[in-house]
Amino acid sequence: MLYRETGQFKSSYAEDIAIFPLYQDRVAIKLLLLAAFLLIPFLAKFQIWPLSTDYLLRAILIPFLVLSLAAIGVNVLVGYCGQVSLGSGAFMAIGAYCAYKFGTGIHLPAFWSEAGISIPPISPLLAILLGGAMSAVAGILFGIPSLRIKGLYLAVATLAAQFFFDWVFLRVKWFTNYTPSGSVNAPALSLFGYELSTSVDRYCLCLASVTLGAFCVKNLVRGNIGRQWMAIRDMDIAAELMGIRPYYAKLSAFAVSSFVIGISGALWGFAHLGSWEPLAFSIDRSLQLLFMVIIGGMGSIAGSFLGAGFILILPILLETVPSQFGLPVSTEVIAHLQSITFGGLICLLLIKEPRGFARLIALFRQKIRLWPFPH
Amino acid sequence: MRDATGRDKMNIANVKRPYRGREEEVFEPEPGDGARASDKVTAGQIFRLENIGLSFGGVQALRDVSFDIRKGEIRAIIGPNGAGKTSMLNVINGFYHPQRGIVEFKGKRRNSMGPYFAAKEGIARTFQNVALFKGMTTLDNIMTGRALKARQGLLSQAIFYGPARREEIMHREAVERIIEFLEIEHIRKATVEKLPYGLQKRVELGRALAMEPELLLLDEPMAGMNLEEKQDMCRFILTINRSFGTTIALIEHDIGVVLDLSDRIVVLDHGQKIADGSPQEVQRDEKVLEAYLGTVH
Amino acid sequence: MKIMIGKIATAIALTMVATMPASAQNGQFVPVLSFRTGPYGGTGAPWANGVIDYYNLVNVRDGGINGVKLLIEECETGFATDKGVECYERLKGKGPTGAAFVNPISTGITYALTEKAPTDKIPIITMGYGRGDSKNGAVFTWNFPLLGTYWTAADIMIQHIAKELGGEANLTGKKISLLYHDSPFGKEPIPALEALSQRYGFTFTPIPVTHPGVEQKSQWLTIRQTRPDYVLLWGWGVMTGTAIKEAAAVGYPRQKMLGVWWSGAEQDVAPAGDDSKGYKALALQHGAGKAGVHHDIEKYVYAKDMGLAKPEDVGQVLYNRGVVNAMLGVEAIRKAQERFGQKPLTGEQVRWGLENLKLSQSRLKELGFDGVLRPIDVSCSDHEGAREARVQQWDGKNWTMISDWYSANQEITEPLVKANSEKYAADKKASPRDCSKVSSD
Amino acid sequence: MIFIGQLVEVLLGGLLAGVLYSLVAFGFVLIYKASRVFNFAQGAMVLLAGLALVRASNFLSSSGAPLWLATLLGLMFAGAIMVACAWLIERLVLRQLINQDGLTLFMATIGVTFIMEGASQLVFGSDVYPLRFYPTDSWFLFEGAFPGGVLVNKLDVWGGLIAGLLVALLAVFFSRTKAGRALRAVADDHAAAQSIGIPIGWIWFVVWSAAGLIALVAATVWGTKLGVQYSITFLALKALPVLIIGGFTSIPGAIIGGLIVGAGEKLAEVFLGPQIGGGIEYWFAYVVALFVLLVRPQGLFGERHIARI
Repeated sequence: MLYRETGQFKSSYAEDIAIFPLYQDRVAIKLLLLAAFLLIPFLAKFQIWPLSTDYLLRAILIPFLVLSLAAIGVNVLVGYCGQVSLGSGAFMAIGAYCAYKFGTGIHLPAFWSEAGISIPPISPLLAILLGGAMSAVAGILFGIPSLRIKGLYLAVATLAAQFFFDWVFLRVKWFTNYTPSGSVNAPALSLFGYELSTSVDRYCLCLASVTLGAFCVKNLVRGNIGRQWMAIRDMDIAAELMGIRPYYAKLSAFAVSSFVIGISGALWGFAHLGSWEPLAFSIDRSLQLLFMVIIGGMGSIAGSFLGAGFILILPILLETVPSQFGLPVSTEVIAHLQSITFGGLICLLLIKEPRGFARLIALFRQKIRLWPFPH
Repeated sequence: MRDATGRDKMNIANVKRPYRGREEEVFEPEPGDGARASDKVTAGQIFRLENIGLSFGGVQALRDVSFDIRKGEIRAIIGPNGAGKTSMLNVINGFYHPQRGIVEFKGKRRNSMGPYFAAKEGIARTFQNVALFKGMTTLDNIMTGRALKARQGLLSQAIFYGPARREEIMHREAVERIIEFLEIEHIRKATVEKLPYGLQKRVELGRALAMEPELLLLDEPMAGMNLEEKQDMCRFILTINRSFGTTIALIEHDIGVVLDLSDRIVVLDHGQKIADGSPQEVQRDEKVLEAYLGTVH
Repeated sequence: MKIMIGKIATAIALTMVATMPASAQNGQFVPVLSFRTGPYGGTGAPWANGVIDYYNLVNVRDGGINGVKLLIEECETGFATDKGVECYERLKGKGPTGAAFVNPISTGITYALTEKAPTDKIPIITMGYGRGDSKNGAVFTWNFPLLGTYWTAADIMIQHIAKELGGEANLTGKKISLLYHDSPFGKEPIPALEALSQRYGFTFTPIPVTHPGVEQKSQWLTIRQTRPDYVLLWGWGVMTGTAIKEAAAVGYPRQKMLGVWWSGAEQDVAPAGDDSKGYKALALQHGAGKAGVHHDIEKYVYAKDMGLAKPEDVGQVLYNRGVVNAMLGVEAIRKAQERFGQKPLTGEQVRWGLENLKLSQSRLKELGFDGVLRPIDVSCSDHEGAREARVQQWDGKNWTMISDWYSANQEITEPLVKANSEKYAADKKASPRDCSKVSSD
Repeated sequence: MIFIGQLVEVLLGGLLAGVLYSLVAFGFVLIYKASRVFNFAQGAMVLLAGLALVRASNFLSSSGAPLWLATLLGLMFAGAIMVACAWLIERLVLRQLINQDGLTLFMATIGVTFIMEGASQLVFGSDVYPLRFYPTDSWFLFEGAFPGGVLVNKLDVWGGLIAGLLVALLAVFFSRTKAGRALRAVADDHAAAQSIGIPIGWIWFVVWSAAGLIALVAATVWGTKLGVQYSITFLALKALPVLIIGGFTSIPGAIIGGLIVGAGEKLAEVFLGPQIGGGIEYWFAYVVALFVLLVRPQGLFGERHIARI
């Protein structure tokens, strides 16, 4: 009864192409944003349960937000443009390390002068953006093969990016400012003179970036370029005959996707880990992100969030729950059971709804639209 | 011709009140409308193929074929299965690159042109077995036809509010006129893969029209349709041609339809042209009769 | 969209489970970050068994530390940094006073937690690993690389090689290669070894092995061609065993291989079987074998069937390392109780205990670590507390000590420590403590 | 002279090492041929097979059975496990996902990977289990010609022989046996195959069982090389470049790909690595693969498909 379209007439195309054409949805999203931007920081500030400890912020919400952003990026490429990539982790790494370099100051030795090129450290926020930009450039480069290679071959080919950059950031000491261990510490996360030290601050930074990112990507995918991506995904030959240039569509998808992923990588390093080594962006990360997109729903922004939540939180639950009920199970057994359950759920979900959560939600909405009358 | 606002006197997408007449009325051209039956004959070539030879590996798809398409006419390409009709269309809009021969479009001669270039130059087409973007709605499918007319960059699209939104709405209006013309309002928001075949064909036609083409290629537009679907499709084709002056080249198996619709017919058999001329001439041609129509009787 | 709300809600609801205080019961909470699965599970499990068995021993035998029971919770990190951080965040707040300290048992996790420790006020014990420069307590207030860092290890290894060669002089012109796990763990010793090579004039070549180290053919073909006089092995998990096998395959003498103390356990030599005979590795003070404490563990823990390891595995190298690790933590808490009272203590208070941890030979004897450990003396300026090690050799059945005690030569490591820790302080814009003014009463 | 010796040695070693990757790659190819499923679980299957084998034979020999018998029974036991596994996968996963798109199936196999890794270690333990199946020492050839001779590891040679044998067997299987021919039909077109009465479920079961047995063979080799342990699953990643170079659908391609990858990465590591810091073989294999794809998007021996409209 509550969720009805009837009586909501769109008198202009502007209204019809809005992100949330439905009144109820608009209210819902407003409430959600309110809760995210005001309620959670409030609870955290005054240490009110469930945010009495900052576990929820630091270990769940911040990673959730950052990985959601990454998932959105992957979704642009895989979900909207249909170019399967297993190299997302690498682009997170590029974002993180380039942001680190910009944030700590760059010195390039140059052949024409002793001094070389030096760029002083710049504000972390700017550094993060530049990290994203660098990642976008790399994305375009490694996207070029996609003009020729398709499907699973491309998927495997993208692993070249993954392993290559893993190696680069392990081996090229310049990227890690020559630290003996090759592990880097993010510079203090301050913007406009204000130091983002507490987890609430960092949470807000991540939340803002994710909201902005989701908004922009949504705009892209509902507009002309988004339609070009989907056209390429659904039938590239026909798309070309419609006057869509494959290289423009694909490379723009790679650029946008890796930009977003790069930003999320920089946030992962700066706002979440604080100190990291390349292993933090390994092939496992790439697979994890692909999972989020497929479980959440290809070609759905909301799906990216759902997928991220599911993939991130499920394992944690699976291992905390038994210990909470004081079951005398060794962590080893738990870990194995966890991996079994996780795999099982993945398969189950794929069998029940190959199009992921987003699809389930669409069906659910259909239902409640008609509720209580089935027709 | 086609500026940022996509204004183009000769196209449905910009005619404010689209023509919605029944079949017999169609033959009376609207005032201020360029295309008349009389000046069609004298109208110059818009497209010309000269001694086209096309082969895949050893297989000769087209052997030394030449023919032209005149501005504003409906040109039919017929022939038995495997005669090379679709290959011909693929050559025309640059999907296949012939090994021999010359392609001339709007006076520009070249050995072949890329699909993107062809589309940019104003050639649109539909496909033998529907090639819609399955995952997208009718609306989005037709909107993709406007891709070439989009002017806004990535950044402005990402921000959306402002120019990008204005452009989006402008294209939407154009597309809505096409939707109205093709009478598919009711499936506007439906995902195309679930639509019945006849409707899919219509959506595909809409997608081609959205490109505001000068030359429209239709590959078996009525395949697998029932009678009234065919009648509708005929009506659309005639309106597009007569009222909006779009040149049309079509492949069709239903000889009746072809004879009624087309101004001139070219007949292919085994990759060779065996006849070319008005419906009457072609009908009388022995070669055609034995090779093709003969089978009909 | 409303589904999103629902999801957030469930997410919170579900993770409440994790945020709820571990239990109302009074006690000192000691988290155990461990990895029993994944590529390094084989070597991670015995360590964790040792730690937890010792905690249980303290609870069962003495009823806790001066009556304060230890509340134990284990969390599986899988040796992955992000997972380790999640574990840490989950466990750090538990118990009445929060975590007493944390053993990251991974150099990567150590680096990540080093950033968080000062704000969370929880000391990090990295016994025999961690940041080489964190020995300097003036800068790294919260890090305790007890019993020696990798820089210490590197120096002692070179000392041993010098001894085998018959004097430091003979090091000149020798070729020494380092086969290392390509990660912070493996890279840590490189600066120290470079310094040493300059000092003693041997040529030093680092050879990386990509994680996890299942593929080393090309590395060993290189070694076979360059024929170094010694190969230092910085391996962990599958890498060590594979290295020994490849060495056997290319016919490189195992006697000329010297592993770090993380490459010297039963699990490392088992896969290679007889091929590992003669392979040498450092011993982080303790070796394999049993001492008084083990008899107590068997008597109080395994007799009550509370033991985690297989009874026959009690006394293995990594098991013992776990036991020692746990003991040092416990003694730090005991020390802190002397000052702050016999009640559950905060991480900050335990940090004081760690910084003032002193264990004499006699005290070690009481604790049942006679012959396992040597005296340890931690201070503000020295968070290692001891810099001694021996070399052990695998005779095909057992690890046997083949050397006397070495103690690291400060001349080499100290400048490194100074330089790196000061750089760190500068980057963090933190001002080091003045250790002369730090009270230790 | 020494250099040439080293070159030959590295080349030989590389080629043989590559063949060991091919052992793992065969499983991928077989399954992809028959079901167009990109089976990420191949690595986990090797682990499962290895664990089952080593644990069973250890148990038997410890309970007094002679070594040969213990090994034999162990092999049979492991084989049975793999077949049962194939049956379960076909029943519970593939059959449910019939005519889903490739990506979904790929994801499903990753799910299966998690299950297998968890279950196998839960049941058989997650320690390191040494396995002695082949000699691991080496021959030193042409010691006259080159100082120190050219090293060839016996284990690698065994691996090569076994790989060759497998290729022969599979060739026979595909061309001679009924199942093999049916399998080719299925590969070409599922629906058509079903329509002419080929039981697709059965074929898939056969194929996955075969892949399982190949995994067992690979496990004997790699288990001897590394000891049976979790890390064996990382082999899947080493086998991928082999696959895309050879083409997903070609058994001989898997061998050729293996040879190219093995030789390429080892030569690069030994001769190029030291200049740029070493540890390059992982990505080098993939970059080689990438360039092969740029020239032939379907791999060297993969089936070409022409775009039509």
